[in-house]
Amino acid sequence: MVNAIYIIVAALGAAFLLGLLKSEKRGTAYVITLFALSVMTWISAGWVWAFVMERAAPVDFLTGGTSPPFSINFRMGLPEAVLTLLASLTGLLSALYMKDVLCALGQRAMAVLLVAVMALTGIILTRDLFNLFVFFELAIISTAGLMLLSEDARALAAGFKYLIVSQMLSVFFLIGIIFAYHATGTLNIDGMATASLGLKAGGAIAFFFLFIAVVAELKPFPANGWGLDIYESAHPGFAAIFSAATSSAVIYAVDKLLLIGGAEWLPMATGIGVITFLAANLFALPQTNDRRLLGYSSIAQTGLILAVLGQRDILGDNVLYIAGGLLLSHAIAKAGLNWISGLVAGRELPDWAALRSRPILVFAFVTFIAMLSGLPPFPGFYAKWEMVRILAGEGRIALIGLILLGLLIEAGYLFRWFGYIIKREVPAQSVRCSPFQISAIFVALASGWALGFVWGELSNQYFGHDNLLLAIPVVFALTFLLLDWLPAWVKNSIAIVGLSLFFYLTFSDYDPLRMIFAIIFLIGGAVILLASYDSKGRRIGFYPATMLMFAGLILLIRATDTFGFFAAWELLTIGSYFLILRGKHSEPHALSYIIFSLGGAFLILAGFALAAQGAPLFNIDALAQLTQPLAPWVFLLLAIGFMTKTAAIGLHIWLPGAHSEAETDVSPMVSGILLKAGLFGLIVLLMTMGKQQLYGVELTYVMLWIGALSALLGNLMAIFQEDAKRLLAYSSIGQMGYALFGLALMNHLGWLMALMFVINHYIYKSMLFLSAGGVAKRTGTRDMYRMGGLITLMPLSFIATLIGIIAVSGVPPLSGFGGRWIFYNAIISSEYRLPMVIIFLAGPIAFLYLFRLIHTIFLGQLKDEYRKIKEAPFWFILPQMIYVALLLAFAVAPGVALRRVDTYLNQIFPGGGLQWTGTEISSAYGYWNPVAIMIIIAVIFGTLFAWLLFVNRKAQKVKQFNIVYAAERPYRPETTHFAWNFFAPYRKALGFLVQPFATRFWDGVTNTLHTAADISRRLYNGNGQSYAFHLLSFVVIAYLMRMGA
Amino acid sequence: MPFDWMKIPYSLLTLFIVVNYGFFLNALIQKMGARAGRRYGIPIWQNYVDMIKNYGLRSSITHGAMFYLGPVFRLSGGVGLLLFVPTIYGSYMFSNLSFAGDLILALYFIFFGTLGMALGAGESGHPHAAIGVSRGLAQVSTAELPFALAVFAVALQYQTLSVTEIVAAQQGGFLQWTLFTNPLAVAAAMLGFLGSMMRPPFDVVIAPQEIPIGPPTEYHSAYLALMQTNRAIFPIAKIVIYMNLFFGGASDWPTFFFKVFLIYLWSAFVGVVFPRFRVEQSIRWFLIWAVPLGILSIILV
Amino acid sequence: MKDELKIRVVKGPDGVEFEVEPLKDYYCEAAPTVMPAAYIKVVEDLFNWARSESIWILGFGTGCGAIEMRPLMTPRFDAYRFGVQWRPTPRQANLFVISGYLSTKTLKRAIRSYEQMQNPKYVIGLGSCTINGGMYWDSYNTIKRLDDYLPVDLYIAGCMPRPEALLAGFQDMKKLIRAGKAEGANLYAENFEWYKANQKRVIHDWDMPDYNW
Amino acid sequence: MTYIALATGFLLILIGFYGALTNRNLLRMIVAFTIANSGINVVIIAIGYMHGRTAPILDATVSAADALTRVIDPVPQVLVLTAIVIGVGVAALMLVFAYKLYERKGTLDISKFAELKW
Amino acid sequence: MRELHTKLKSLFPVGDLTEQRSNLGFVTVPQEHLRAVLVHLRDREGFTHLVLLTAVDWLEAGQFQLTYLLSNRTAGKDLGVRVMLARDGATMQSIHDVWPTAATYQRELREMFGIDFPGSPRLHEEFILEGWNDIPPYRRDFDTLKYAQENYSERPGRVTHDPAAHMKQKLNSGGN
Repeated sequence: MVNAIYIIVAALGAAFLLGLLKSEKRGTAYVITLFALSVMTWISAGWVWAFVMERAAPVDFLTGGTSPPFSINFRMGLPEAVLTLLASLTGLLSALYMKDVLCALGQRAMAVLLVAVMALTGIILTRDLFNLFVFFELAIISTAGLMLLSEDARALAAGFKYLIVSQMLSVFFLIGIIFAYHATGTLNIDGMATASLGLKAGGAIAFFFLFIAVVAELKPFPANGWGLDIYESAHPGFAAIFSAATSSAVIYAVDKLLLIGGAEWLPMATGIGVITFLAANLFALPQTNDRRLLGYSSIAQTGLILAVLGQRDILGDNVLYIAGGLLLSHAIAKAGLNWISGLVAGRELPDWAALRSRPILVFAFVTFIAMLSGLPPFPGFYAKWEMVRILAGEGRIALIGLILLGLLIEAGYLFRWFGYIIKREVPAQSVRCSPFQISAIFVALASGWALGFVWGELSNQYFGHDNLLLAIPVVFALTFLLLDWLPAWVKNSIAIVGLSLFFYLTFSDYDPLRMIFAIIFLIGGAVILLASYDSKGRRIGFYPATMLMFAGLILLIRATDTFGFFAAWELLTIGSYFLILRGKHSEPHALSYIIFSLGGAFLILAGFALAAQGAPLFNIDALAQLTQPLAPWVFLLLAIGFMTKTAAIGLHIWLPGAHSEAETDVSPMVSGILLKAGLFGLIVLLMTMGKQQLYGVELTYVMLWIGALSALLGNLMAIFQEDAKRLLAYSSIGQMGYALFGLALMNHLGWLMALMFVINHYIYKSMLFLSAGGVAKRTGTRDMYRMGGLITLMPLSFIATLIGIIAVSGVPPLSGFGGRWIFYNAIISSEYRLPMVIIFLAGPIAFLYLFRLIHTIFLGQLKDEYRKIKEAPFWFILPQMIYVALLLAFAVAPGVALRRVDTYLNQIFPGGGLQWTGTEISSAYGYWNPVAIMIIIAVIFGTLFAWLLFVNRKAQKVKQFNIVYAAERPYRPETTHFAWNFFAPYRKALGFLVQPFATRFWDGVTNTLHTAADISRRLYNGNGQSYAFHLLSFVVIAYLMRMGA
Repeated sequence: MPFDWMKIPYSLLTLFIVVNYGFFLNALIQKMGARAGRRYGIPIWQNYVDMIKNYGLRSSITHGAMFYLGPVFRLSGGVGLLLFVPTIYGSYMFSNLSFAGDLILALYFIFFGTLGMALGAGESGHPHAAIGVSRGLAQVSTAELPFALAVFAVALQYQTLSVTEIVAAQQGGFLQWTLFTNPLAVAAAMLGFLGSMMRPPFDVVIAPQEIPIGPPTEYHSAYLALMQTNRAIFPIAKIVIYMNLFFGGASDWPTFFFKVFLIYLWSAFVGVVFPRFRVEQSIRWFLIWAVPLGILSIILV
Repeated sequence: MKDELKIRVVKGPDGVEFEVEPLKDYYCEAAPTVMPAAYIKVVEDLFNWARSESIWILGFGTGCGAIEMRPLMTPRFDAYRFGVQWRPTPRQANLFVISGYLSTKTLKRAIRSYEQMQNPKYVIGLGSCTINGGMYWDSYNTIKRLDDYLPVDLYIAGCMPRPEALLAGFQDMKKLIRAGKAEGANLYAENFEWYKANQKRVIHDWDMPDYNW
Repeated sequence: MTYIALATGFLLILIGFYGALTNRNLLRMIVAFTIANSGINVVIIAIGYMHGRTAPILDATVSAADALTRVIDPVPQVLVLTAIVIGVGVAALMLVFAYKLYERKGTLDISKFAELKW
Repeated sequence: MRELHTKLKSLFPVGDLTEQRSNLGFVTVPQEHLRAVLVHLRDREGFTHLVLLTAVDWLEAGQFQLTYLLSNRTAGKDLGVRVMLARDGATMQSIHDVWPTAATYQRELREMFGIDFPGSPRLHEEFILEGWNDIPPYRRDFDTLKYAQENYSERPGRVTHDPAAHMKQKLNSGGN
């Protein structure tokens, strides 16, 4: 291997060489710079290769021919190798990226850049304290120098502020060094560590100064105003270095210092880190400037990593895996985002909509924010999982809470930003970029995915988890990224075949319970995808997102351990988020969806981590073995997490918008299929953990209430909607309430009913959404009162809706009735009475909105402008007709699906099941015979119909205004169609129940956060002196807290 | 279980008896209402005549398929409801088609006709029809609640959903009736009953002068005749459920006639005395007076 | 003609413009046909008996005579006992009592309501105004002979006739129906052209289809 | 003696910080930092000084053999040298900034350079 | 009433007061002052209610007389304000903004007398006469009998008696 010193030598040598060149020879200078950086990269890459592939041992490189403490030594180990690679590669790519700027500025700029990169590698490599200081100062000077060269006039001030702060820091640093030296007699870091600096006289204070000086370089809250200014005003290429490489190097320096300080300094690191993480994320919320936002995010991420370093006492060796994962994710993502920011002309966040003209950039962006938010399959996700798992195992719950809260806020503003990109108007100035710039971003993108793979492998190796990027469904989903150039119908066929094939290959794996979900997820998904044939063109981005969601879903039911389950959960969440975001006006709704979902996911994560008690691999079935006092808390966390997905009341506000604003074929997917994921989670939870008590409160009883209230309020809100898809969305809340109620009953029939609801709700809600979507497509509106009388023009859609509403309402002979019948039988055997009152009230209310749905769309008066519309497209109708057939079949023979489940449920709830004799189904209380019901009703209906046909054979068909109208006649269909505010009296009587309490509550939460952030970020008033003061107070406070503790 | 074909003629016999009794009872109740208003009232056969006349009308119009199907739904709902519940306790002949399902089937089948009718009325395109349906649905959503609670209380009390078994449990003297064993449930149910009979004070749905008879505004001729037939069957079918659940059922036809008459009389009695509620008033009324009774009944049972 | 009834150009959701002609598109244009009686005489007799015993009157008061109909529902006269009752919608009514003078404006509504009733349907002209104009014989705005415009089965003279007279009129109407002589609806269909010509002569702004189904 | 030097050093640092925090003029701030830098140099020297020993220069008077007992620790001296160099560099850079900032806005008041905030 | 008249007279060029009863009087005002008078009466004198607005056709004088009958509820007084209009091309300013109800009266007057009220809402919509094709029927030069005979078919056999002669004959013969 090449001596690591050559990394520094290469940079220094090249920098000197540049100084010798004439100023005209900029091209040559640029080539030299690139060459030097490439050499550095190559050397570090070689070392990484050596450590990873050949398992080489760390090597010390001595200078001056003697060993420390008499000389400075550099150490090259795996972390150093990776970090130097990171620093030099970032430098190289940024140099490529800044080609035009560098060539315009000349050799001086290139030399400074080289020095900067060299200084950073120096910080990483050196094991000598004073040398560290020197490299620090070099880094500072070169950073300031680069700021001097920035195009942005404001960068000057930023650079000066930086210098002020660094002057103060260097004072602290030097004081620390000299006292530490005085105490230990060595400047070598390892030497100091072995000499246990802290135990020496004045050692603690010396280390405090050292520590604080280095930590302050990480821009801890509140002493970080200067850092933000640099992020905001520096050239993005340089900001990438500053964010990715400098932070990483300094973090590593902190890590080295902590070696000296020992375990007693860890809490301080954690404290500073967490506070910084939270504060920076919070302050980022009201940010509108993209680069400043990136700055806040960078500060937050380094804070998080610092906090993780502070946990090394319990993380042990895993700290490399976790902090490394976070650090690399952060570095790559931030470098990439900063590079992208250079391509965008406007500095407001919505200006980034310009990226839409280049899908690859959008993909890069989303990759980067997924890395930052710790979403699978990126290293951050694995790191997050392991970190929370270990922290929970050690009982550091508060820390988990704070970290997850910060992550949620961060995901909030990042995804809001992504929403702007996808949804806002594309600004006039488009993206301008050179191939160099694109390639820099592309390298970041590729390394992001590669790292995802590496971390997956590591996770597999050390913790026994599966590598997500090797899971077949995920691979299948990602394949669509490569196939995105194909026309939509080809991709659609591939997707349908893929889903069906996967089911065919795996259907023997599932127990009857999972089988139901597998069929709904895979076959059901394939059926809904039939509707997607209607889309023309290429539909960029649709199929990767869809298939990612399906991958998540299928992995969810196949998961055996909590990690797999959680990973699947996050995958389906992101997939569905992208899907929902595709809707025309879905930006705010998709955002609230992802925030609620991630919030729920974090609760699940915390729950799983708490349950695992530190065990790296925790089987889901092992949840059953949990005992007091842990079990109810785990139950609570998981239940709330899952109920977020089923949109239980209070957590429901994301659903109506998300489901109704989604595209026509997406709505049935997210409603008919995705909601079932939450139910599946609950089923798994209840199956393993059963009833739990917390402070004497039966938690399933609470769920019963939540279910009942969801059913009631969901239905009640549905009847007041004017928007057809919104109505259906609220109805989903109600239906999920029923299912939740059934599960919470915790008896055999309750579960059977819930599963029946799962099947039924999939069929009829998908059908109704497709039908409503088809109508909306033809009429160009979703407002029901603007439609009317479409029955003659869209008879098939009408039939689908008719069958759908009969099924939803539970009227015999369709399958909804079976659900109601089991429901009644289930509640009789349960001892809970009061919640039933609520759910009884919910039942008839369903009729109200269902009638409104069919009446105001298909019946009543046809409007002028819709006189010529056609039936919904064939591809919308086809799945609807399949559903009609399914509903009828399921109505006649529910046993096909339920019988096996019924038997299976005996394992969980022995007894209390149904008797299946012939076509009759009976319970301990009652009986019904679906076939007989169907036949009887058909015969009665047919007879009467024939009779009426006979009597009325000469009926004159009349038109829509041939109605009695008190001897007058209608003039306009609009004023004759009674549709708007259909249930006005109901609003008068019970409208108080549908006050948007939940919406107000959550609005209040977000507004409070925003306002608090907006007020407190005024701390950063832009005055360099204030920043100096912040720094000083930070030091004083840190000192007081440290010494006080 | 092989199907017993004799069930069909037996059921038709039940249907025949009930239709006629329904026509008779409707007229009788109307007459009693007239007498309360010091009028002589209609001839007792008037409803037959009206029905024949409506079948005898020569012309008719149709607004479309659903308009056509509305009355069919309606009458199927009535007939089905009747046939899904055993009429005479202990009689094989008049157990009708109750083998197909239990109480829950009957309860949910009530909505079959209502829904179909509402759809048919909807297709007529008449705003009054829609207004009537809107009112009807709004009112029924709370009127059904006390009844559902009472039914549930009864089911809990007897631990069964089979109508026959519930009746069986009430045999052995009238003190065994649910009326006396669970008076709260019966009180709640009977208040709910008022709401489902389309009589004052809960007849704002068809408010004849305001929204000319609401949903059936456009119906006439044979459509109307079908609906009239249903008006003979449906109340009886409903009352049969009440009778079976709360009043010990009937083990022979005279008892049946008598009990049905008395239960029907209850709604007529209230109907001739009270003026009409607006929808929100009746919703509040049910929630304030009837629902608490129902809640009490299921808690105390 | 009202603006709402004129032909208008409408833009569909797909952006294509097309014409809507309200009178054509929103109203059925078919002419009424003669509806034959039941093929079997006994059946027709039964129906006629039923029709006579179940007279449903359209609750539409066209003139001052409407006041005279209300007492019929009261205990004093109680027309219900004769099978007579009022229906609020023409679809379900069989008998149209033109209760007094008809201004041309009301005539239009009366025609519309009459045409919305189902065959067989009957018309009774109540009071002298319907017979020959009565005290409005020289009015610029009321018609003077109802049977020019609608097929009247029976006139009840008087100004105004008392409710008793109306009851008597109903009894006569019953006889007519039972005898199969009340075929006004078919008469109207047969002489449709003539009736329409008469109607259009006095209704100057004829802005509805010829037959209001 | 050492303590006097130490105290002087710290006093200089504090004076420097005080000056930097209270003066809005860029040049005064730079001067203040230079004072603080001098202070830190004094501190380093003071700490590194060993009473009664001589400078770590190996020549005729001090041979390599008895250097260990006669000279003071050379490392702090080296540190100070380096620190001075770096300090000069930074001060020069700050002056460049001050110059450029003045060029841009015609003022040296640091509170006027607050476009970047929040 | 007289006080009111005196007061009005001091403010507007109103004509003499015709006192029907102690609490009902009529004054005539020039057309151009009507609005001011009405507003004054409404806002200052408490005549808040427009009871009716009607017209009389003085064919011989070639004038229409409009009567705005106002009522002071609290004082129990009614005051009719009369305006004389030229019959040819009769036009009057609308007061629908003073009393919204006036719009309906004006619509009726337009239809029955042919008096125009520019600016009055829905003025030209048909009110009672649908499809009217003759001169407005309340004008005295409109011959209603002739119109009826021309337009509405008559049942033969109708006899018309002069009421006075007929009743005399009837009474005499009855008296015998």
